[in-house]
Amino acid sequence: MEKFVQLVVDGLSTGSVYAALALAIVLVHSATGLVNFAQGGMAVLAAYVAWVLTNQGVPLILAILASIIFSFLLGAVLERFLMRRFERGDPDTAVVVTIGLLTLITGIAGWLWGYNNQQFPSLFPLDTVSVLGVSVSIRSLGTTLVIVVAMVAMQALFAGTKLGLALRAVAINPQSAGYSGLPVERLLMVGWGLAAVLGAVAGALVAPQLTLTPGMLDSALVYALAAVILGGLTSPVGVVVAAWLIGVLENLAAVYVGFIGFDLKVAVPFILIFVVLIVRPQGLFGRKTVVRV
Amino acid sequence: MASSSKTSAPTTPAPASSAAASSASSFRQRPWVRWGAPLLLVVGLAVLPLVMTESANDTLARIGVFAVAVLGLNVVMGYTGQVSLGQIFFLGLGAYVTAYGVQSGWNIGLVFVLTCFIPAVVGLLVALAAARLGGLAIAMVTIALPIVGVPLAKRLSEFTGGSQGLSARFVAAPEGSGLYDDQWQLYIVLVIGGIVFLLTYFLVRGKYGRAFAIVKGNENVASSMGISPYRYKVLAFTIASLIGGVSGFLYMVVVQYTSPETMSFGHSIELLVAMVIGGAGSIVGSLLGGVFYVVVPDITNAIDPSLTALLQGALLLAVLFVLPGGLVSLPRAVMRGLRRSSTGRGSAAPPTTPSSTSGSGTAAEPTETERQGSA
Amino acid sequence: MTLLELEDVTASYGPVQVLDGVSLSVPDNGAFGILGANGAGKTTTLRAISGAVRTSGRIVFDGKDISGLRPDQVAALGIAHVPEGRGSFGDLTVRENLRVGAYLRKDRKGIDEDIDYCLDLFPNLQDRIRSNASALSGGEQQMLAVARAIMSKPRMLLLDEASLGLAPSTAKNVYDAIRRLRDESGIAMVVVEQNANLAFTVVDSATVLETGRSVLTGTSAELKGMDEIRRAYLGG
Amino acid sequence: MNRHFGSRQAVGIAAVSALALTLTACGGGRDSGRSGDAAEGAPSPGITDDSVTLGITTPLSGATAGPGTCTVAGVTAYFGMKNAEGGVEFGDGQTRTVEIEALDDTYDPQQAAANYDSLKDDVFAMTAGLGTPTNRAWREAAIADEVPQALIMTGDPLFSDTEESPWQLGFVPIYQNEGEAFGELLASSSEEHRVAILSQNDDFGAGYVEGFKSAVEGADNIEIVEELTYEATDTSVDAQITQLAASDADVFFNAMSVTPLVISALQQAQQLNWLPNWFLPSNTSSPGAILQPGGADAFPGIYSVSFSKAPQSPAFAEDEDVQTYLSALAEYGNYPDPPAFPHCQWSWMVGATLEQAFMEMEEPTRDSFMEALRSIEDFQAPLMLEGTAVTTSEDGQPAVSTLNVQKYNGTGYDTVESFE
Repeated sequence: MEKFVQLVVDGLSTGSVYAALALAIVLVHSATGLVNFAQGGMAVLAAYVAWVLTNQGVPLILAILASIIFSFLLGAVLERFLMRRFERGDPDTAVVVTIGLLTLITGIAGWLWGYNNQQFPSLFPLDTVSVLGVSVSIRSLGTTLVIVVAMVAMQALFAGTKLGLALRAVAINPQSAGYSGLPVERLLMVGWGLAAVLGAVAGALVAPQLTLTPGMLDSALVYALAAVILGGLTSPVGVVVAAWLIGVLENLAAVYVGFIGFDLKVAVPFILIFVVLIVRPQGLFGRKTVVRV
Repeated sequence: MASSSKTSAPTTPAPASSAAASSASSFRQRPWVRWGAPLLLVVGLAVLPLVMTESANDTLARIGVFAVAVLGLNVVMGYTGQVSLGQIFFLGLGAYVTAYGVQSGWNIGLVFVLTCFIPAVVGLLVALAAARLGGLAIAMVTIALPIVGVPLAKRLSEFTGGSQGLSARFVAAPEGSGLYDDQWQLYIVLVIGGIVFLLTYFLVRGKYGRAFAIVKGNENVASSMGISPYRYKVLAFTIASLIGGVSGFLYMVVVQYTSPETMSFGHSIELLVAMVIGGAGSIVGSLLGGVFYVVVPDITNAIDPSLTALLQGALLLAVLFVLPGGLVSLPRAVMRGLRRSSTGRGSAAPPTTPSSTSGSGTAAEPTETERQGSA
Repeated sequence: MTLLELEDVTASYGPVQVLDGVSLSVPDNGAFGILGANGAGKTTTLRAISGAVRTSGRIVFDGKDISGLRPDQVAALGIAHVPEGRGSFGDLTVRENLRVGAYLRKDRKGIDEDIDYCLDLFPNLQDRIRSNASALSGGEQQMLAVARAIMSKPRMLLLDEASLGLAPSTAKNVYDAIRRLRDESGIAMVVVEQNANLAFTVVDSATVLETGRSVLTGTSAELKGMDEIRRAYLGG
Repeated sequence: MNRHFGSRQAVGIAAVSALALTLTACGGGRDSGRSGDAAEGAPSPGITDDSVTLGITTPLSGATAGPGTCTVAGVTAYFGMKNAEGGVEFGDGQTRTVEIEALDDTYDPQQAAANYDSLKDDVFAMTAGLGTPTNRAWREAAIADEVPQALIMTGDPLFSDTEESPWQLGFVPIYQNEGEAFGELLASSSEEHRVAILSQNDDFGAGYVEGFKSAVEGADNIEIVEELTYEATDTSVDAQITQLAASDADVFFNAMSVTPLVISALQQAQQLNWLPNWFLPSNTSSPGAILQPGGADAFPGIYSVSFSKAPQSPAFAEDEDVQTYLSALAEYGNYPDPPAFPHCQWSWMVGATLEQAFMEMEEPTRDSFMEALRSIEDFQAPLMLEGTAVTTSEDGQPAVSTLNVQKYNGTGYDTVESFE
């Protein structure tokens, strides 16, 4: 029983890593209608910026803030000078462009900082609290807390604010949004910028655990995408819940379902996606939607 | 299209270029050109392996392998519009079937039939389930194939050799043929790959191809025309899997070794990239995609092996930035550029295809010039 | 008083010339019609006014040359465009669609009042206020599109093929509401409509486009009286 | 449509012909392409009177770029330093500089084979590349072409089998040896031990476990209580650690090759208050890059096997070998900071071992090189720990087969003889 609960807690902690990246992907999808494969790469770049600054003696929190500002600008610039050309075209092409961007950014990080593993300082202490025989690290708790805050903020942005509404409107129908007086181009840049900001936060949260390398988030990307689809593309709450669900079920299936084991547990999120989407095509929390890849 | 009836532009194109264009098109329509050009191609390909260097033959053979894989992906994605991120799995499966069959000493003809059949059946089973989903969901279910396939291959080490993989050198040039091995391998790739390309060409140009196109365009329309989107999606996916299996056979002919790494998920993404770069929904585009897949890593290695990722990313973005329709759209883009400069009118419409998904509108006119006012 | 004036406006999509010197002037009250066959350039004329296509020639709104502005800049000057195909934000609810329409406004109270006005003008929308726009019928979406345009408190409304794809009775309902709007609001209108019979229920004057040129301009009464107009556009 | 296709077809034909022309033009002579018919004693490709070129195919981008970059950096730095000193004196009396041509294979076997194809006519020998599948992909081709595949970075025993692999030789100890060394130490312990095993799900992990098990087989004091695997692509092994902790084993045999996962495994075990003795493989036991961030002090003992000095370890901070190595790595290897991967050190030793073979080879031929390479006895390469040496004459064993079992002392490692 104790093991069971511990496995659930471990799963939530792993799931939070996926959730961090997944939230950024949902944000950019809600704001531009695109799935951005480069989101993880941009987050890694932000983490390197913060890392470089801390090496120069800048306090960690300031370094992260600086990387957040850097990320907003990076996101906006990428939208304006790269993605804009493809936003009106074939969605498959746009997705491939983000894949190319991921390759490019990873290559740039490798070129500037090498492929050596770098230690990234943690925002939270490496202590453990023990509740009823189950140990939880402060770092996992802190990560989870930040993610919940980000999730709530994002939900509020899209559901309650004029900016959020405008971002969504632009993603759905940019032409019509322009006729209603929305500054379409600026909003698209803001959408990419905000997603990059979220990515920077995600990067700073998970870098201490994964250690900083150019490909740090590559294997998390697939899980994050799975969480995005499972949660329903439009719902921040949905993807976070989905990411946790994936983390937990993966662990439980590996330990308690004999033929899956630790080698095939990677199949769990996909089985989950398949079963859920057959029943609810819009995902766990998603609203029925016109999907643009 | 609101204005197709009136094409009389105020300034007529420069006579020279228009004359050249029309003579070029009539040149292409002459019967001896229409038959002669493909014939020339066949003869050229038959002679090529004999005159080229070993490394050139190797490169060309590898291009053939991945061009076939990209072609399969094009059937399901480019022509039928279903995002598949699992194509490399079928290449890997085909390679394993070939390697296992050869190591077990089976007849090579039987091995080839099995490398078509087994991936097709697996593809069919996957498609029966996956084709019930649409859009991104189908992408996620297909992405699972390589991701689960790698640990599965390791687990089935009895058949796959585990993570150490399987070698099979079975395509030595026959005694007395006077050919080197690389020439013989290239011939096998050219013949099998050529047949696959030809069959696919007829497939997508025929009845099934039209049905695929309708399913891609609008599933509701397809249903209303009595075309079952589900059935055609399953069909397209199965054919793509079969072609993937064939590319796996060719992979073993050329590389002669396979391991779980062969089907790692990153390569599936690279195949998708190659398809889009070559030109989605195009036979020639598949070939160009194969060229891109094989030649670009070699080129970036030649420039600076420590910067391959950076260079590949930059190259990919550069190509798509100039040619969003892929390499296959190059002649069209060049023609357009010529026409524009000859007419001197500067409407710089980006050569994007009008989006099929922009909101709920049934826009009667192209939307591509939408944001030009400020561009 | 002329509110909007087009002088020798041309536009093209790639190599295809769509507007070949359109000139017209729209008064600052009432409704002005643009008639013409499919492909005559009616929709493009509206898109030219909104800045959605690149043009040459002069487009003057309220004494200011607006050619070359972006759609959102044109909208900010008080021109609301109801695009062909309705341009709904499918994943947003009806209320959210209306709030998007009011994006340029800051007066919260006024916005709420205008939402009420829209719901009064189009009672069908009242029941669907929480539904996603994509769940609405064609007629309801058309009403929503008009309502969204009103929400920006425009000085001029561009209405593109409001009857397209609607059952005749629904189309009539829509035009009834448009007529009421014209009479109550004082918003100037440019109405593009293939169904000239419907158009003449709201417009005071109109121009006829043929292959990208305005060939004829007159009051509704004058135009309705002409044989060729009757034959070509009024089915008799 | 028809016309459209016509034009596309034309493009295709044009593209193929253009490609063909380029390939034909840049290929060079036919004969050089087909190998195996060189005259006796004539120089092999890639070697002249004043220089020799070595080829490497290894991952320089992608998930294994970290260790992959190191495999190039070390040997490049070594010969960079030697070239700056004037070059290496070969057994035939010539002094040659040594050039390295490295290509990126992204850990893709197909690309590795292609890289080999493009290098084989220009290089004298292939060396130092990382990876089992990527080296296996062209092993048979190298045999057929009689191109040396020397001192490569894989513990796959196949490459050390002279019968099967006449033109090959692995450098690092086969995985089985490492597992076995620790197993023997444990079996000789005077106490009873319960062992939990976690291994990477591939030949790396399996080899360690196999070696370990064979050493403890028949030892009454050892019981293996739980055995799990993980995938190299996993982002977390917390669940495995949780399950292994539940077994309450007092020894944890952790055959793991992924740096961040080892760190988080150390942390997770502490969080669960599971504090066994650990065993870690040679490639993931760096004191500076793994044990300190992982908080390894908490455990009663961290054991590893090694044959190379750890540059981050304070014990070797003043070591002359280490200082020469680190400065050459920065100057010639394009590797400014101390590496987190031991592959950089190993690659450096590969350079030194190659130099030994070069000094002994009497003719500038690949045959002569292989002969010289296979007759190195007890060579103490720079950075090697006392008690270990390069010996290439033993069939079935790679160049390095002697290992020290070491125990972490809070800053570096001490060699141990028994399990305490």
